[in-house]
Amino acid sequence: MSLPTSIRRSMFETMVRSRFWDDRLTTQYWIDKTPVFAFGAGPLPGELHTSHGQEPVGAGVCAALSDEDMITTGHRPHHIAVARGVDLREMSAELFGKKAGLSGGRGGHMHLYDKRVNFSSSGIIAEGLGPAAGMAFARKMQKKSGVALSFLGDGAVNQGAFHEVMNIVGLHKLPFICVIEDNKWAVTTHKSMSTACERNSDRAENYGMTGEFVEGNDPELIYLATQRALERARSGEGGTILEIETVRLSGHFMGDPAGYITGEKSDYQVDPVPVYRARLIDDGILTEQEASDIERVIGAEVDEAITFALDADYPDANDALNCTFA
Amino acid sequence: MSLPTSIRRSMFETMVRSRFWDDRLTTQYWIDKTPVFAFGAGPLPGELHTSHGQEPVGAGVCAALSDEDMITTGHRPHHIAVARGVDLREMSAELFGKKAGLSGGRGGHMHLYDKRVNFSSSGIIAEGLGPAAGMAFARKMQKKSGVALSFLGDGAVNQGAFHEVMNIVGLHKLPFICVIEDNKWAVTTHKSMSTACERNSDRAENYGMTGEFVEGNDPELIYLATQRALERARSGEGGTILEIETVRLSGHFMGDPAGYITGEKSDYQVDPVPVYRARLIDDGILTEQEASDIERVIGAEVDEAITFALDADYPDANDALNCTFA
Amino acid sequence: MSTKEAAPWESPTSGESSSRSLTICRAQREAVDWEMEHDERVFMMGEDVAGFGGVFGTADGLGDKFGSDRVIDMPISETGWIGMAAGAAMEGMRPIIELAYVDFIGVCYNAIVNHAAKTYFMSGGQFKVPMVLISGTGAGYSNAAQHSQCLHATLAHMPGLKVVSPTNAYDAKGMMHTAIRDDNFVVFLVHKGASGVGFMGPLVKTSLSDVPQEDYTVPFGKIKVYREGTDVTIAGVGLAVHQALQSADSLAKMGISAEVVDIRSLVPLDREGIIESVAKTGRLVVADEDYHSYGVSGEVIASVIERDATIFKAPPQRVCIPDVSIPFSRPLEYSILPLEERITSAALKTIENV
Amino acid sequence: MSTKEAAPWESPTSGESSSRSLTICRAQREAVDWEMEHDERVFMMGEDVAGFGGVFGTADGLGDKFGSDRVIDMPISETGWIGMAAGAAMEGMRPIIELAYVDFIGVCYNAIVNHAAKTYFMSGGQFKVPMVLISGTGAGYSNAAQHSQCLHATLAHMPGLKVVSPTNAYDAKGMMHTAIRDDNFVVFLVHKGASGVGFMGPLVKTSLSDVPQEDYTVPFGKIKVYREGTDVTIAGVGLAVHQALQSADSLAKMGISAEVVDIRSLVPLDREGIIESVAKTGRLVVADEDYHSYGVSGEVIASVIERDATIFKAPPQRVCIPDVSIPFSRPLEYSILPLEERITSAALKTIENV
Ligand SMILES: Cc1ncc(C[n+]2csc(CCOP(=O)(O)OP(=O)(O)O)c2C)c(N)n1
Ligand SMILES: Cc1ncc(C[n+]2csc(CCOP(=O)(O)OP(=O)(O)O)c2C)c(N)n1
Ligand SMILES: [Mg+2]
Ligand SMILES: [Mg+2]
Repeated sequence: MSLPTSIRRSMFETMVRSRFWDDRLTTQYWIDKTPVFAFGAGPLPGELHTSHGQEPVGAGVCAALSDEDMITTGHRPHHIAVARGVDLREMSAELFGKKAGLSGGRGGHMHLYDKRVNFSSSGIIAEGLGPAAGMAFARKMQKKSGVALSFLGDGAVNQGAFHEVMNIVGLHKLPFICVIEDNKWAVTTHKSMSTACERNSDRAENYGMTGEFVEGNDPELIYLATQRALERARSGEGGTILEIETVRLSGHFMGDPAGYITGEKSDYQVDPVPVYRARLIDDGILTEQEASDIERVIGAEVDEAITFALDADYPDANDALNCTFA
Repeated sequence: MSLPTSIRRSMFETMVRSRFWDDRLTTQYWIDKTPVFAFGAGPLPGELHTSHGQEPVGAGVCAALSDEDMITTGHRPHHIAVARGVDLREMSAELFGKKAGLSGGRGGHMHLYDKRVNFSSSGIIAEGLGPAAGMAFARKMQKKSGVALSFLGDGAVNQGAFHEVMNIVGLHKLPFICVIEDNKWAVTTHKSMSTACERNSDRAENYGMTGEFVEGNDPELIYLATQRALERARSGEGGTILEIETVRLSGHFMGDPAGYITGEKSDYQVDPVPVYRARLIDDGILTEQEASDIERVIGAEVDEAITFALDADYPDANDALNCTFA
Repeated sequence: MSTKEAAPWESPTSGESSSRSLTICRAQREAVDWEMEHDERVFMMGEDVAGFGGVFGTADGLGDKFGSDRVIDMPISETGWIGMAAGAAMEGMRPIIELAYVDFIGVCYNAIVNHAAKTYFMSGGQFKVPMVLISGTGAGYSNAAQHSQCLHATLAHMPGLKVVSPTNAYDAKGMMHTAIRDDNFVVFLVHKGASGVGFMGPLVKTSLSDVPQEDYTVPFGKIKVYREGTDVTIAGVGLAVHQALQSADSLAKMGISAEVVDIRSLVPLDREGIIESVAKTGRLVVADEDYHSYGVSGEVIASVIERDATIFKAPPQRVCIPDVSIPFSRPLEYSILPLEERITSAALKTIENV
Repeated sequence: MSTKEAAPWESPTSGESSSRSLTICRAQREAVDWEMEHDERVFMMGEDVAGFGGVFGTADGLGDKFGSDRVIDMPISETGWIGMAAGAAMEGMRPIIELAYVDFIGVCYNAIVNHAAKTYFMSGGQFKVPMVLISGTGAGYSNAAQHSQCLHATLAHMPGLKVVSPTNAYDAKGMMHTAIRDDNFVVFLVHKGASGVGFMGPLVKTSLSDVPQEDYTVPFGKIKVYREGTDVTIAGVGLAVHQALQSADSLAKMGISAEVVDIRSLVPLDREGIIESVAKTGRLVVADEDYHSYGVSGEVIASVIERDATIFKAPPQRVCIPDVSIPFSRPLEYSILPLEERITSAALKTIENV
């Protein structure tokens, strides 16, 4: 393993930032949602899908990207958005439904858009695949560089859009990476109950794409695999199905106690953040003190973003009406 | 090759019946459609997709089936319907929009249903896959035997439904055969322009299914491959993707001169009916005289069906209103 | 009781009573349970139904009771498994399928409207497709544009589908029995906010009702008059009916007598029933949480006026989503929902305009 | 001239005239051609568009002219490539996509209504989705239940889409220019029977018009009064407008003066324009080849009456598909279409009912 120190450090920071943000959101989420639970109650309303456990995927993939690369993702976007550098204050404000939010409060938790960093997410399963391929296609037509990445879960792969888009990516050798986050679960459905093959990356060949599987929820292996995929995409070799083993430490959404993840099926549920922290300390990349400093600084940064969001104004009711047509 | 004579003969008869029927329909189709062409004109209105060239698929597959097996197919159903034994008079009447038709004239050319022989077709690409899998599923729940087959074209495979249904078939080891009729064209789009892999049957493995590819538009190889697939389905080994090389000798629909099928891309355009006729004569299964007798008898049968349809009454206008709800 | 399920406001006081106050969600599930017990053709299919009981609790406990062969978890492949349900129905089964959010019809619309809904017609009656699609509708809980729609008209517009949406537990159970016994494809929509699922907070009191233990049917194609009145008819669908009831209270305080009509069955639509009410009041407000244009509100109003050009004493009013996507932020979302205040002011308009 | 294209009734008589009589299909293609020449962001995508020019000739010759990099054939993967078009639009392109039959929206409805239509809103205006979806609508040629629908309301009901349907060549060209230059997602529907494609037989004369060579725009959201009248307004969409014109001829012979209004833009809908016409005539027939219930007809009628409760001298009438799937057989199909006879008798009803 010969990743530059700066990248390893920065991936750790990204993972910490994502985790802290999700932790703060979790705290906020439960305000006014007890004793009677209601999705719609409290300062942070709606369903919420946090990324606890999947931080290495966001950190590893995004660390390898360039500014011009493009991302679409789904209902669980936090770790990717944070890693991509979506503005944390505006994203927080969006989640709290504030006017200062990315979409002025119109989008919400599943619909995070930041054009400045070519990022978008949406809430219907596998829906981002076509748009990402189209973004790659546009860049090709415009003779501009840029690789498009679409993130989806192990459950989402079973949506027909996957097949349609992978085939077109292969036909047109688009600069495209399909990142499958295999956390083994789709809500309460285990991958073994939803998917007739072991590895979705094995499907790549018959789509004229390259398949790679990355084990171990390891940001560094993820980074390296992404680099290889980007290299292929940029050199005209076409797309990659990059399947990444990861873990969902939380319930599917807030309020799901995830009681179904038990026994054997829970053995792999290891928190990657302390694991990576320990590793960087072991490897002499960080001291314990430096790690704590990072955590303190990022903690403050995240707190500031949440405070910004909490203090921000709600939009005017009229804003509901003014953004349907350009 | 050790197929029983009766089966070989009967497959030839089926191919002849299908071809003659399509030929008669073609003649009827052009009545009142010249000099000004209009889909809607004449005794046989609408788009029409004949099966010229694909007869071996219908004949070979259906010869291997049992009564309880079930079929769904798409916009090009003639050869399959004829081979399955859909009532030729009633099917003709349906195409001519008559009350005596299979659906009383409500369905039409793309929507042929005959419950007596477990047959249905419909006009949206790949739409029959889910229903066929569901029929197989129903039989499993009912503890009844019966394999479901869904026919689709090389173009139709690119519809997302293919991916969704194959995966479920694999997961549930359903008694199911996906018959892909690879005639190389989807309207004017060559398979090389629509499909990122050479063989769709190669995709079977990753769906937990068996893949078989049958070369040469040969009814006997098709029959044998179907038998193997049925055997697997019946013994609980699950589904098969049975990809069959065939040929579309006609345009996509009537009125399409198919001028795009030229050069190299037309070399394989060999008419399978005379080929099989010659082969059976060569093999001593039929004499020239017997072959002509078959053609004469089937010609009369088909003529009779067309006459029946032409003579039949149109439905009452009110029949449009009486079949929306059971 | 599952964590997903809110307790009904009142619980049975005695073991002997044949009815108990239930939520919509529990009541409809009771009908599913009964039918599955009594008819082996009935089975349930969807995402996360077997162990989890469906995100909105529509199948709670049924997986345990009937096993994973009759309450079947499917991958996220709605075109695939809704197509399968139609095929199973064509082969004599009676599938009940659960699509958690109605917004998801986008990915399986063809299987619903071009296949399942048209097969009976296209086959000239040879193949029946008796199945029930259960789905959750509605907004009001900050779940934004892709998980908050009602899409009433998107479904009700298409021939071959029956579309119903009960607003109280009694109707929910009776209509679910009717739906499962129907030989056609029935879409059964329940507003998440009224269903009684635990994720959605306090129960809507007017959605609870005493529900008999026994099986019974509530026929489709009949409105339900929740509250009689003489000055203005407020006809609603789904949660909007409960808002209309609150509105009627407010109006009563102003001396205005509102008749609250629950449309509850979009296909078939009880045009006679609605006209009868409007004939009495001469005024109509339609409250529908679906989009304003090309929706339920236009259909209801047109159905009335086309019978009698002089029936309205004042222009009818619509209280719907004003043709925008559902926004996430609470003040934005609340401003576009057909809530009590908007319904009341629409009713007042019909009165002032005399 | 392609085999797919019928010759227009009249052809240009002189090379100098700046306009020629064209079919809808040719006229709209001319606008696409012009825009592709002048704006490199514009490209076309669909099935069988590059070599074949699209089943209905919407892209005839464009593949040859612009090459297969700008007129792009796609596999039968509509969810995939319509999603792609949206993505390309988000990245600054202006895709024109062709979905031959509008019936096929079933397999890609999510990409259309939940993604492309909502992205501008959900992103708070960050991502525009300027694209045009061209599709063929309509029945009348025995193509049965799955290739004959109009689905006007199924599209127009959903916020974020503009939906237009020109009925003559002049409008077709001008509205196509408008559509391509629009920063939003525009659905451009043309009734196959009026488009002038050679597969559909004799041309509908009233669909032909003199079309300038130059580019020009026809704005959305304005009705077109085809024929002025004083006794009854017949408002139609698509081919039904041409049937209404015939009906107006018949009515004229009976001494009844019908005003024929082409709605032509469903979103935005010119409610003012329709009301103005009805205010004059006091009578309204809506002729729409989409399904009757929860459709255009209800919306139009409601939009009129909600403005003025006394506007109608007689109950308005609807001439639509009576909530059944489109049958194949000619006598069945003709009996449910909004043809001249049905429109005329509906108009007569509004007169008799005075
Ligand atoms: C078309 C569609 N079907 C169902 C859903 C509901 N849904 C949201 S997330 C989810 C599970 C997704 O699982 P996976 O893709 O593995 O992602 P993960 O939640 O594990 O990150 C489901 C079923 C949806 N949003 N869209
Ligand atoms: C969803 C959908 N998209 C497009 C079409 C139009 N269409 C009908 S047949 C066809 C080509 C089918 O090709 P293939 O599957 O190879 O079958 P073949 O015609 O060769 O038998 C197309 C594009 C359709 N009916 N449904
Ligand atoms: Mg997962
Ligand atoms: Mg083909």
